[in-house]
Amino acid sequence: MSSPCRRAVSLLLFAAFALAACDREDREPRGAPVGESGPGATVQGTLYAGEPTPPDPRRQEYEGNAYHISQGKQLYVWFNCGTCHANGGGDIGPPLMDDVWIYGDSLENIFATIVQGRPNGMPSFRNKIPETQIWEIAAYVRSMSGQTPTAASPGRNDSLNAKPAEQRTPKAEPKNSNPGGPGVEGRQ
Amino acid sequence: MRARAPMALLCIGGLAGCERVRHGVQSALDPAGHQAGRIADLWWLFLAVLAAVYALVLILLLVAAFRPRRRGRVPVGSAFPQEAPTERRLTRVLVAWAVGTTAIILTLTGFSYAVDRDILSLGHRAELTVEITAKQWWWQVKYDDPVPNRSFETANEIRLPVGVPVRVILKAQDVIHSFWVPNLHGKTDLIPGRVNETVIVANREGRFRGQCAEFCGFQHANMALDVVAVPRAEFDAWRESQLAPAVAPSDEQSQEGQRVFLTSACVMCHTIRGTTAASRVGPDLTHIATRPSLAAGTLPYSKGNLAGWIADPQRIKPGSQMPVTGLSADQLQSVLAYLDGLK
Amino acid sequence: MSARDTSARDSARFIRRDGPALGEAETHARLERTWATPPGLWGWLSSVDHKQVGRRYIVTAFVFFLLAGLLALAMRMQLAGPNQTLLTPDRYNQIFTMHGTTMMFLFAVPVMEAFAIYLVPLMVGTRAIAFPRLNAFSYWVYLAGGVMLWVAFILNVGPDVGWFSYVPLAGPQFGPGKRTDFWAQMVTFTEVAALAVAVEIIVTVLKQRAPGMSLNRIPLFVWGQLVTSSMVVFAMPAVMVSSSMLIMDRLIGTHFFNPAEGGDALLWQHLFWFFGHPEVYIIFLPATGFVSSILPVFARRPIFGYTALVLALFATGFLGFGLWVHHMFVTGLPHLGNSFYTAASMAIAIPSGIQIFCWLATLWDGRPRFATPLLFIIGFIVIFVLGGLSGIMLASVPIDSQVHDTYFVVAHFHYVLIGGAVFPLFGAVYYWFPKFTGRMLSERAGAWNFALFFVGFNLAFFPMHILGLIGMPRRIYSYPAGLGWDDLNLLATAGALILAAGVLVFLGNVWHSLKYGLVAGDNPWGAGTLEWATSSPPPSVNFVHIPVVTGREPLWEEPNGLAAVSGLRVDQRELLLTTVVDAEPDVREPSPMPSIWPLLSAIAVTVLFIGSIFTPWAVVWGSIPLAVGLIGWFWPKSPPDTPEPVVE
Amino acid sequence: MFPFRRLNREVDVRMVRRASAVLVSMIALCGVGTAVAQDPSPARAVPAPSASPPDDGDWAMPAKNYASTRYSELDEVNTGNVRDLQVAFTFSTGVDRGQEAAPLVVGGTMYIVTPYPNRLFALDLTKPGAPVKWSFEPKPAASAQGVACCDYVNRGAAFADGRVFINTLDGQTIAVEAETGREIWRTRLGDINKGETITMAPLVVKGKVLVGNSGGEFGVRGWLTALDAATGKIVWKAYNTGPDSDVLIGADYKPFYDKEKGKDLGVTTWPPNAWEIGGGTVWGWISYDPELDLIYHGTANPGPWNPEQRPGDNKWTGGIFARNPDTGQARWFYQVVPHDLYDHDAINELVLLDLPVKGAMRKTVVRPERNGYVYVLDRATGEVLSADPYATINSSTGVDLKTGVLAMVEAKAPKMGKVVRDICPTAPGSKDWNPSSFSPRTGLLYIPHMNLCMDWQSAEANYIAGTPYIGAEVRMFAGPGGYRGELSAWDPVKRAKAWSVKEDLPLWSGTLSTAGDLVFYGTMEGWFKAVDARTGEELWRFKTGSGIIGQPIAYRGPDGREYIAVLSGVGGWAGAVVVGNLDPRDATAAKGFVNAVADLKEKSTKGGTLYVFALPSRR
Repeated sequence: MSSPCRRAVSLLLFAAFALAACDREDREPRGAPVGESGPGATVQGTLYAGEPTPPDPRRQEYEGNAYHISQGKQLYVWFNCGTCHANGGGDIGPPLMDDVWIYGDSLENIFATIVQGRPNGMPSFRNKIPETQIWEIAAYVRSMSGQTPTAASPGRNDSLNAKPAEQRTPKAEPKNSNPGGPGVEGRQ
Repeated sequence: MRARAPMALLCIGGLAGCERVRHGVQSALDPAGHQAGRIADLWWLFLAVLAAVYALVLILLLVAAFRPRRRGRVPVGSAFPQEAPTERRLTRVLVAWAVGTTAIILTLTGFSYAVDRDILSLGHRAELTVEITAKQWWWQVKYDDPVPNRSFETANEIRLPVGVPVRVILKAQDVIHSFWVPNLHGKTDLIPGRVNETVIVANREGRFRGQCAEFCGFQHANMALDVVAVPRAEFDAWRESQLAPAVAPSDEQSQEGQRVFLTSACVMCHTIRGTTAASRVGPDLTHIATRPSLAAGTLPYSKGNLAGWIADPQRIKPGSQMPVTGLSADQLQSVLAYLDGLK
Repeated sequence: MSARDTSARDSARFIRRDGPALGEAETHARLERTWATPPGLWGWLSSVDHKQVGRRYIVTAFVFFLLAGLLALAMRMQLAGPNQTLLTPDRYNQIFTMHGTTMMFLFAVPVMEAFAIYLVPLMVGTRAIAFPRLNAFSYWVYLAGGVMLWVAFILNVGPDVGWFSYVPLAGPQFGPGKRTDFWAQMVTFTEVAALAVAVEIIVTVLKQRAPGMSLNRIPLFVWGQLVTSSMVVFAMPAVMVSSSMLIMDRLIGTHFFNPAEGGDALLWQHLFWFFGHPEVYIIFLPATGFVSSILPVFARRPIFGYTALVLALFATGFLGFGLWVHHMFVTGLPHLGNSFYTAASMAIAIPSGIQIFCWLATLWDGRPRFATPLLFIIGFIVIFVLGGLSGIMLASVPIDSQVHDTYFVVAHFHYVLIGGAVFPLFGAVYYWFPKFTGRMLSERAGAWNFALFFVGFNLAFFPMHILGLIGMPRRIYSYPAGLGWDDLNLLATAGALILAAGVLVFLGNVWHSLKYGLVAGDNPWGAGTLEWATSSPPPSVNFVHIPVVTGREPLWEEPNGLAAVSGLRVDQRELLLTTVVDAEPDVREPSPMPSIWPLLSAIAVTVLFIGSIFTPWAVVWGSIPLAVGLIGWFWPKSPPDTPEPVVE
Repeated sequence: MFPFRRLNREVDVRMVRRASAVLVSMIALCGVGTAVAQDPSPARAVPAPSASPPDDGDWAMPAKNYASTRYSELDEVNTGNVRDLQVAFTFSTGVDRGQEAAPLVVGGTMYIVTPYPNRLFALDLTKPGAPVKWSFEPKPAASAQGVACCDYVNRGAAFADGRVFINTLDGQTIAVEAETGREIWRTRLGDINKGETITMAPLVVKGKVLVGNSGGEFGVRGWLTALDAATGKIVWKAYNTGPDSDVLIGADYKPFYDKEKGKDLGVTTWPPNAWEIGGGTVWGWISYDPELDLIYHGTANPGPWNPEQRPGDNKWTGGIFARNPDTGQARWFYQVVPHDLYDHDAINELVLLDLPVKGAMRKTVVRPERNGYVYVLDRATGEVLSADPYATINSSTGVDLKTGVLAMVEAKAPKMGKVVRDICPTAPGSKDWNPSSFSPRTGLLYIPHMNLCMDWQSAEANYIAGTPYIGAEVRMFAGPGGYRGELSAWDPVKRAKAWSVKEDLPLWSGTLSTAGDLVFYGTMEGWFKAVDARTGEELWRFKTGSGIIGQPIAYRGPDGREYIAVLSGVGGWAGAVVVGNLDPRDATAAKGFVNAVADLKEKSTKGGTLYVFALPSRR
């Protein structure tokens, strides 16, 4: 590789790192614009007619953003997600740190599950949690099974040591979802 | 010790500082409590002594630099006459200087210890216990009582009867904060995993502002609280009113407001006793309309400020945990009507 | 005793007092050949010359000073009035953290060490610093740490939890992302660098002094650096341990600071301040060295109370370790303990008072020449004494409980640090600039510089005392109107701008004087210490002849030239080691040649440290290139021994 | 360091016990002398006679009788022949959640109720293979699964007057005609949107169906209600928090201890309004003494678990009520765990026994409590006659019988933001709901219990209606000795253990004792075991398809033979790791229970099968 080329590549690499860092560390407390409702892209199941719907543009701000994920973690506790799903191991609700996604593993699917509720006991939080915060919780839920970059995933909490922190949870490849796509059938 | 002279000195230095030093709702030098008074006295004492020392040093410096000297060619370096008597004289002064410094230091230390002991002794006379839990970025305030259902919670305000020492139990739930009401007393940290304690007493009626004094993140700047000192009878009446559950909404708009409150994001974080809202993420709103300020001392309480706060909290306190809830204008109005009725 | 030591001792017999064996010019040329840094980029990268490294250190530290100063201006603009929205709280938090961190870790300590690196070997009359490769390594590591922190800041990954990073705010739960990790790792970088320099200075001072420079003749600046370096050796490990614990808490989930699982948030404060308070003296003691160096020259008499000053240095260095709890008076520690720390904090005023007196006495008994360095020293006394007196207030538990963490404290430590360190530092720059560059700084601009700096400083920081007393906490990004803080803040901002103007004048002065300044001779100020015995700037070898010292101010004692020792080789880098107490010639010691390995090792360390922000495995894998670097560094490769050593 | 401490404690307890035993016997020897040492009929515990009528061979209520002895007088299967016991028939319930129910047998028909969706099956025992006679589907709301704290179990039905009464998870009580499976009435009692469910087995007393709610982990307000068995109309409803009028405390209320006296204690012992979401549910067992005409029921834990959020005694949670069955009016109350610190619901079985206490026969109620003590209370007055530890306890030091106060160990009290380590017993207690049985032949109470300890950190709980309201992070682990379950035979007269059997996994099944001097119980691996009632020696075991957490019963079949029946199907709080497929990497999963049974997934899988055993038929 010639020297200018190398320089260009290293510059590009640096820029990529830089941009990634900017995204990951951005702290925009207001979140994505409100007013629109729900992600349009969720599909229950693995089948869709024609081409799949593109992902929701708002995911950019939350997916892999350390601040939003950490906020999501706090909200996960505050809004009693943890009293049903424990620290990811599950309790009344299914575990969230494993590789099984009943209603889909994408950010949009998790968003939809929180908003709509699910028939076997997941309550609907529609109108109860502002959408920006639901995005944050959804982003955190993905980090629980290592779906987010470790540099953005949360470390341990200042509380009882329940499990290795999200950033140390090995990525559990979703077993029953389309890669990057919406989730599949329920377990029950 | 009501030292006017050092104050005047301070004013010369501080230009505009004088007036607000003597009258401030958040001034350590406008004491309204026993401890703050003793500390202010101590501070004026220190200031007087140390200002004198400083003046002495400055004078010495001026003299040393500009004192008249023999004219003539300046000898260079070691050729400079280092007369032994001068050296000896200077050494003697040095010894005197060291002794003097030590004496001053010892005196000041002694006064400091005395005031410290005096401040601590107040703890034995506390009649009332208030438990404060600091959270990012507000103060949860709990009035303890041996009878459990005579304890109650409020937020970002402490009312206390004039002249009654109040024991304040200090806890933190997330990060370190520091409880500081300068007019009443110095600060004490609230540290996760520890329980600290302080005592405050107000010697006169008034409203005093306190503020978090340990950096605690995004909204450290807007984490304040009001301490309101009132006569005993007024305090007792306030206490009784705080014990009551929230008043039921009477008019249609307020009723609608309550419905909106209980069915929207509000209910996820707040408590209004007497309703199903009992979450403890955010401040207890049971008697919000009686509080002097909103959003942890960020805004004075008024219906308009409340509207602004609910409509866009992230503009007023960026990064605060209160989200933009996206209520419609009608919903907002009815919630306002409801909350403003929570006296 | 090994054979080598014996032979070295034997060779010391070569040291002669009867002048060089070679001719003067020939000696000089040969020495220059031996000691010169190779030309070109390679030479620049592999240089181990303490003067080059010291210069780089100084320039780098000043760059960080300017950057941090810009951040300070940004903060002052934000706080100029109530409810300003120039900066978001997030940005503000990053900015004040970066300001404090940069000033403390990347400017104040390094710049003091930089002067030590440059000046100590010259002042003790030796040809190189001890462990020159370690010295080069320390610079690269320092540079990498600073650059890393600032790149992170520019990429929005700057730390935002204050320069002392209290947990739990800086811990894994409340400090999301990598911001604090960069801070913690920057601490590791700079502390590695600082420890390396401290070791070099200690060894240089104790073993490499010119013959005759017994302990009671060591210049006060060197004493200051010796005490400082010893403090570094004891204090820095505490912060390195704590920052490593923080990283581990954040990265691999240890529980050092998790109160729930048996850790303690206060443990951090204890460890940090056990470093943090001595840190203040690590910055301040070298500055007293500047004062004690400059003052006699411009008062034109030897310093008064040399012994007292040395004892004061030691007392300060010792007491400095017993004060850390006064940063924690309001954390609810036991009152009896607090009382002890009150006493200790008060007691440290005594050695400081003695120092002040000695300087005043020197000035009083001298015939002052008001050149710029002296102006800064006078400014130092005026400001530092005020800061010290407000420090006495802070030592009192009741008063501290009111003013702790307020702008009063901000005012106090700026009075102490800017007054106590930056004013002498500027004086030092004006004083030694001719030695560094061979040119004088403009005296006129210097006077302007001083005036703007002095006025701006007091205007900016004096009102903060009052602000603190009337309730303004530090580290707030905004404040409401109506608390009476508005105009004092505006005043402070105005002062900060004036201060900045002073710095601008300084920069202009440096810039201009580098090209057009008056050419300085060897000793433009008529000073008495050894660094002025060689040319300006000094040659690679520092001293063509190792001087022999007969007093505290050798150049004053012997205005007609110093005696010299000879007998060191000219074809190889060789130093003369002397005994610790009396500085009698002891051993001839080789000094290493330029090498690229320190740079490579520093790069390996950088990769390891930065990598370990992201994964603990970086410590494992990163140690391999580091091992390679160190092996290369220490690979035994003595230069071919000429059959007949050529000596001076 | 820890093992030593544990060892010491164990030694202490043992030594104290041994010493006291020696002391007691010495006193007996000295005081009574040799003259009465050979008393031919030593005073023994017997079940309350009026509450334990002679056995008819049926099993009409989960507790067998009003005295809750779970003792069958059938002795066909006995210590001599039990090794020949074999499967008579099995039946799959089609629901693979935790099977905690006791089958009922009345008049040749067996009734079993499944966990959610709470199907009720009637099996015709008169026909070979016991085919389904009818089945009833109550079709409860699916969302109820989301508000059931610890698996969506059901602890059994009740039979009375030709009707079967069941409770559904979503808060309904339904009366079904026993002969046809036709629904007679259904009454909705709970609101799942508040977190209210019903998992307990109803009890029919004097024509009233007694039902209590579950949901103490959801901030519900606990109650017990009586429904008219004929119509399903509510006759009375007694809340366990709030003003006296709601709690049905009136003129009849005469508690033994002063600490239970006062006006509106259900309000004043709580922070303002906290009693409205204060728990005190009734999801456990009810007993009835026809002679005194009192029902006895426990009240569950106060909510939230985090005790710092509810200063005060938190009346009337964590205690035992005696009430008039006709009016619901309280007669006495004893708060076992005032200001509960550890989720110690006081809902365990209440066995009505007549006991000699200090020489006099007393009418008592015996209760192996969650906090690790066997309580003996005078069932007429509520006086505590004794409280002795039957398991490892380090969180309390004992009960002061004068005041009835349980002395807690301050060092083990939960704290906000601080992990308090090594608390024994755990949140599910030394023993949870799974009931003991009492054999009058041996005079022993067979207590299935656990040997677990826990680390606990309180956290602030937020009440959001319909979501759990807990405020604690818990991780449990095996107690001293390393075993997790234990079957103890307890002598309520001697106040000591006669023998005990250690089990690796926690014991979450009930026990059954029979006149054949056998005690039956099941383990979570799926072993169904019979042990000698006098020695604890294991005589027989059978491996069922899934872990057993149900209540075994014995009945006389239409053919006159003795049958033993039990439901196999792991689950419940203890088995949540299997039924919920929880992730054991998280020590706090299932409120910390998963940490104690992380190996359960390898030892048992989900199931839901009835196993019925009998001796080989005599040919």
